[in-house]
Amino acid sequence: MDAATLQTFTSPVVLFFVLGLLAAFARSDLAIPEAIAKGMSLYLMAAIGLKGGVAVSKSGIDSTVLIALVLGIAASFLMPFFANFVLKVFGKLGRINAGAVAAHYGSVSVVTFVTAVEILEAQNKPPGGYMVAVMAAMETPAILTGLLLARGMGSKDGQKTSELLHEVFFNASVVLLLGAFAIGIIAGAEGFGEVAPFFEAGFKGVLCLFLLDMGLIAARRIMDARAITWRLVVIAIGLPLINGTIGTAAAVACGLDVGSSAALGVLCASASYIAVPAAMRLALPEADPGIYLTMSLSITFPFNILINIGLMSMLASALTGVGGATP
Amino acid sequence: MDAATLQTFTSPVVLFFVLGLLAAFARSDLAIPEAIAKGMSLYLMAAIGLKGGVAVSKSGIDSTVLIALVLGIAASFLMPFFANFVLKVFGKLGRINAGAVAAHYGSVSVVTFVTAVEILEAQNKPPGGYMVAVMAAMETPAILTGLLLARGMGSKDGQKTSELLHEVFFNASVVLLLGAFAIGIIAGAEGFGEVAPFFEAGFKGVLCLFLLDMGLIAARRIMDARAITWRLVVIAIGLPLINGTIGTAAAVACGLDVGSSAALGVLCASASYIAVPAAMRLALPEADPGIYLTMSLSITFPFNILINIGLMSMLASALTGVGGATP
Amino acid sequence: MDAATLQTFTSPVVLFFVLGLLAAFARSDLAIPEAIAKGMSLYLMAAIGLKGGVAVSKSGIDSTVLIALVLGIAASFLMPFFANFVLKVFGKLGRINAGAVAAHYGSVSVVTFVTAVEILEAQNKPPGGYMVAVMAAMETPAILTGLLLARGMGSKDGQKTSELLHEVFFNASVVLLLGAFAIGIIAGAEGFGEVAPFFEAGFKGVLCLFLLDMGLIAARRIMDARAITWRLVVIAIGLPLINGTIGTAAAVACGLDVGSSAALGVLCASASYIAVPAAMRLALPEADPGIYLTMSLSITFPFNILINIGLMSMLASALTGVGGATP
Amino acid sequence: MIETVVRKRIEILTDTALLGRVTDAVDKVGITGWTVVPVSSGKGRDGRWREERVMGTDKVFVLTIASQDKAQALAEELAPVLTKYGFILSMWDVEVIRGERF
Amino acid sequence: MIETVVRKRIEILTDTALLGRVTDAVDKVGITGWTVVPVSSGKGRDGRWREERVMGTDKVFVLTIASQDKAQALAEELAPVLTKYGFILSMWDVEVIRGERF
Amino acid sequence: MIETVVRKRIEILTDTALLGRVTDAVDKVGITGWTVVPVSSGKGRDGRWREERVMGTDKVFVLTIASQDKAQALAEELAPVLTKYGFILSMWDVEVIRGERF
Ligand SMILES: Nc1ncnc2c1ncn2[C@@H]1O[C@H](COP(=O)(O)O)[C@@H](O)[C@H]1O
Ligand SMILES: Nc1ncnc2c1ncn2[C@@H]1O[C@H](COP(=O)(O)O)[C@@H](O)[C@H]1O
Ligand SMILES: Nc1ncnc2c1ncn2[C@@H]1O[C@H](COP(=O)(O)O)[C@@H](O)[C@H]1O
Ligand code: NA
Ligand code: NA
Ligand code: NA
Repeated sequence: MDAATLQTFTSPVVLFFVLGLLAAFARSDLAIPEAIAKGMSLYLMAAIGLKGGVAVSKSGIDSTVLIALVLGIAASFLMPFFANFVLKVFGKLGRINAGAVAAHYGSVSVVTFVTAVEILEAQNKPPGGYMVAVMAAMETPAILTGLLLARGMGSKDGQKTSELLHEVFFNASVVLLLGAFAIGIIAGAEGFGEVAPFFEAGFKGVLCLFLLDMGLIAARRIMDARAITWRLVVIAIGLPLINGTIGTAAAVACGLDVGSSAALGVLCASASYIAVPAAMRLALPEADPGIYLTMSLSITFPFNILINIGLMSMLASALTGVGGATP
Repeated sequence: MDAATLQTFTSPVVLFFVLGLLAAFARSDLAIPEAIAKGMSLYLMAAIGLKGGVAVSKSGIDSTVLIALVLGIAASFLMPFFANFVLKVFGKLGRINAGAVAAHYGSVSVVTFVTAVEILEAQNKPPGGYMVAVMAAMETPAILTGLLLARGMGSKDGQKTSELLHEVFFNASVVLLLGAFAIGIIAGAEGFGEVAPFFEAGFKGVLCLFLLDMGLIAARRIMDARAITWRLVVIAIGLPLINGTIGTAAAVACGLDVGSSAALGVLCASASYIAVPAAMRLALPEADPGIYLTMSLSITFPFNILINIGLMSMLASALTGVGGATP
Repeated sequence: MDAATLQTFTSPVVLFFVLGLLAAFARSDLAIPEAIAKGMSLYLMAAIGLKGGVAVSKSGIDSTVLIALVLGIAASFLMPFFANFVLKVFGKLGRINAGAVAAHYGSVSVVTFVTAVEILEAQNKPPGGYMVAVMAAMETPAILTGLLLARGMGSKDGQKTSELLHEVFFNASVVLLLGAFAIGIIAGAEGFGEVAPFFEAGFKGVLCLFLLDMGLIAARRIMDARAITWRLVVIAIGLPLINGTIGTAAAVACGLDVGSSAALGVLCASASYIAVPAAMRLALPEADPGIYLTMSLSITFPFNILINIGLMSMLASALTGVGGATP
Repeated sequence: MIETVVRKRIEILTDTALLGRVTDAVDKVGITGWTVVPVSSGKGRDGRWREERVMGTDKVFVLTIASQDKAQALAEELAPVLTKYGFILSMWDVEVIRGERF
Repeated sequence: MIETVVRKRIEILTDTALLGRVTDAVDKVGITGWTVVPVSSGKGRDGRWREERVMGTDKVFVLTIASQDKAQALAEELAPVLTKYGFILSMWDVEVIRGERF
Repeated sequence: MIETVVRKRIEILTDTALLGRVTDAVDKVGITGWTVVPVSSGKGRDGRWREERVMGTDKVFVLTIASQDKAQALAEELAPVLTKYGFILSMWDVEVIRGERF
């Protein structure tokens, strides 16, 4: 375990997540009010969007940005096929549940990405600002693939589909991320300067408290879980490893820098637990949230935060030959 | 459109408001929890009160301050008469609704003022710190005039009137604004220094998120609105122009500096959507919130934020001959 | 009244508390949403825990720390006996209520401690970082003594006792304080640096708003109070004076520095109004919250914030011969 | 078997700003207690409302359990306000344990 | 004495994300209004849920008062969605003042 | 026409800290689910309370729908706690759709 990995476990951000896990396992009544948690999640999305936009306003949009976008969208569309196959064959899930879970693994987790950015920056491998746009673009394609897999080609009611598409493209996180990203581009570094004390200086601290809450929620959910088999646990750890490795490797092959490659790997590895569950509840009410939420939130999310981000970072360094830790 | 006006549209504060409007019009489910919105509004009032108090503790209280106070209170008392006339004759509202709406336009909007201060400061025309006290003093007189207009001289039940007066003078925003203002005066610059990182550095960022929420609420309300005619839309844009122009001109005539004159204009132009609706609901339950809230919140408020603050700033510069943009 | 005491009344932190008291007495409708208040209290505990841990990571753990811990735990265990005696004999309370109130006075108030730290630091008498651990350790022993006094030795149902012990040792504030303290030790000054803008710069401002809320709650409760006699008022002021004096003197005698001695005095003087009420409601449902909450929250808490912290600070200076105000 | 008695459960939808008037009426007719439940949005003749808490025009439910007589007295007491402010009052029979306290 | 009339009080537990479908149905059958009450946690066949608001999978109660006929029409209207999404609908008779408005 | 069956709707006001005891009782008597609704303030024999969430002494409503038998069993199960902690339990008949699940 090298210095960079160790650093992960002395970072307050990760330690607060561990505290949340431990407190919930010890059955402490520690809890963060929902309104506060919701507020923090909006803050984090606005801040990451803004920062990404400001970064792009400096660097401009070049072919790398387009390549990363295409790569991310393709991954989000295609990853659910593989996940669906594994979930059915090895995980022994039915068609509906397999499709629903697959959608989660094709989509992304904003908080996992945000935590990865913090860790990569601390290792001197900052991802490009445009990765925020890549993240936003990756949220929704997987939902379409997942539904296709779960319901087959012939969707019955067309009216409901347009409702769903609207819900998916204008869902709160996509709108806020892309909106803040656009504001960052328009306002630029100068305009951002005015609000930087709020959106930049407070960022890591808010992330600490938010991860504390995520730790509490993740651990409480797994203690209540009933529908989870050992096969599903294996998949919830195996998929982020495989998807992450493929994503990182593809990004390096396409010429992205080390930080952006690791970040794309983390995006591929991460599983949604906000946008996709809400969409699945609407479109696939027969699917069991006890399966898809527990897998993505209680197993994959902690695994990514505690271990997989570090692995993707090392992998990207190894593949690009650029170690960030010693500048 | 000069550079200063353009600057308005690259300021993150205004851009987040626009994002809120757009997101709501696109029927996104983006929403800020009420507790968070309420918390932000308390924060903004405490911060603006404190900053005003600290500024006055430096500058002291002189005749200008008294003139501005008298001007503001007189405006709040008198503006509803004109508004009431227009609302009845041109707007075709009945006595009760006209009186209720008039009260809103005589009173002030804290957030409009706060946004104006930010924009004026960015244009190097900072208003005097005492304007916070002027704002607090302007909140309530209009309520009395509005009730007089709606109910006629002979108010029936005296007991209820004393209840209303108490409600009006000790309402949350008056108490918090004036309380924080007093704390600012007592604590002075030195005492404020301790809490400045919270109340000063975070201010613009919080304002961004608060205006995002205001944009969402304003746009959603107008999409649901049913009682609004084109005549009322014209009034909701015309009144802030007229009231604002008179206010700015009167302030310049009384010798206020350019920033304070523009700020007084904005106060006259703004319409309350917190203190007055609550008071009207108590005192004039027959009046229709679908009219007064929609006009003040969904038409006048956006118009002031996006256009009218800039106009008042230009007007004050033209009248005083002092342009702030090039220092 | 010397300069240091006067300073208390020009500090925004204390002034916001006074504003809360006044607003509630004037029956203003000013109120802070519960979710925000809860969020601020979690923030304050995380921040004070972190800062204490970082301080200990610098200073290391020596015999002074152990002495302070032993002193605090002993005080928490023993103080309820004296309080119980006074409450029965002078206060004329029955066994159950006397035991319940005694538990509150043996335990501690986190916000009183936090305010004391701010005031002591402003007087150049910063308490040691380890005092956070002392505070956390003092929260629970008094609960056990209080129950013993209220119920006698032979507790009926063993199963419920283990439930209570779990509740008491894993209650939210103990877990968060000690958890953040541990994170502070692990992350050290370097790790803390990343999150300092959030947890350090914002601290005093959040404390202002939190004390505003506490002022509102304390004053509203006393206006509704019915079960409070003048004898109980005398005790609610006398006990913090006596406990605080003994605590400060004992700390000085054991060789603690001036700031830590004053802080230990404040801890002894303070009465819990979070952890203990919740535990009493579980374990002694027959006890009257109208007595214990009103005494601790509405009388002792304001007395400590406004007067007693200053007294303990002066006492500690007098006893150690070290005045902090003139460095 | 536990004994239950029949009481009225009364539910009043009121503006938060006017909560005090409703609870004063509950106290006045001698009902022992009441409980307030938050409300998050709604629609009536004036159209839809939501998130009005920022504007201070939101609503709450006041729930109280009382004997038939006191329930009737409360309805009488509140009738003028109900009509004036457009509150909603509904009531129905419920079985309660420890009926002596209501 | 105040006059009361008997109406149905209907209570529907629904996903927050599907609130619009329920209130559309209420509007469609011609009921004058409805009120939404927040829900903080629960347990059903899928196990326990709480704090799902962050995940957008939380629930709310929709309350509405209507005549017997309209209540029945609403139940018919919602029946397919209820079964599909596992909502809960219950209703009972209540006495209301100002009954003409419902 | 949609078929409805009659069930009991039970409503229990409890301290938040003791919610677990109530829901354990619900589970124990074999009721399929329950829903928790937040409460913001109230008044009882001990006087008024509000904003006690900061102090951890606030309350919630637990709502559950069950057959007559299970409702009675729940009342018996909770009776001792009710008296000890001053909770309130009330219940009444409601019509439900999809009655087989309760
Ligand atoms: N008659 C009542 N109707 C509704 N809620 C009540 C009633 N009496 C008491 N409560 C509620 O029950 C809580 C405890 O009441 P008590 O046990 O009398 O202190 C109060 O704080 C109220 O929230
Ligand atoms: N039929 C109804 N059922 C339940 N709540 C209603 C009903 N009608 C109105 N409301 C509620 O009462 C409030 C005021 O209604 P109104 O007086 O018609 O404007 C609305 O905003 C709703 O929250
Ligand atoms: N018997 C019941 N009484 C009250 N609420 C229930 C009951 N059963 C289920 N619920 C609520 O309905 C939701 C969905 O239940 P289910 O469809 O069984 O998963 C649960 O999460 C509970 O909030
Ligand atoms: Na993914
Ligand atoms: Na105005
Ligand atoms: Na103590």
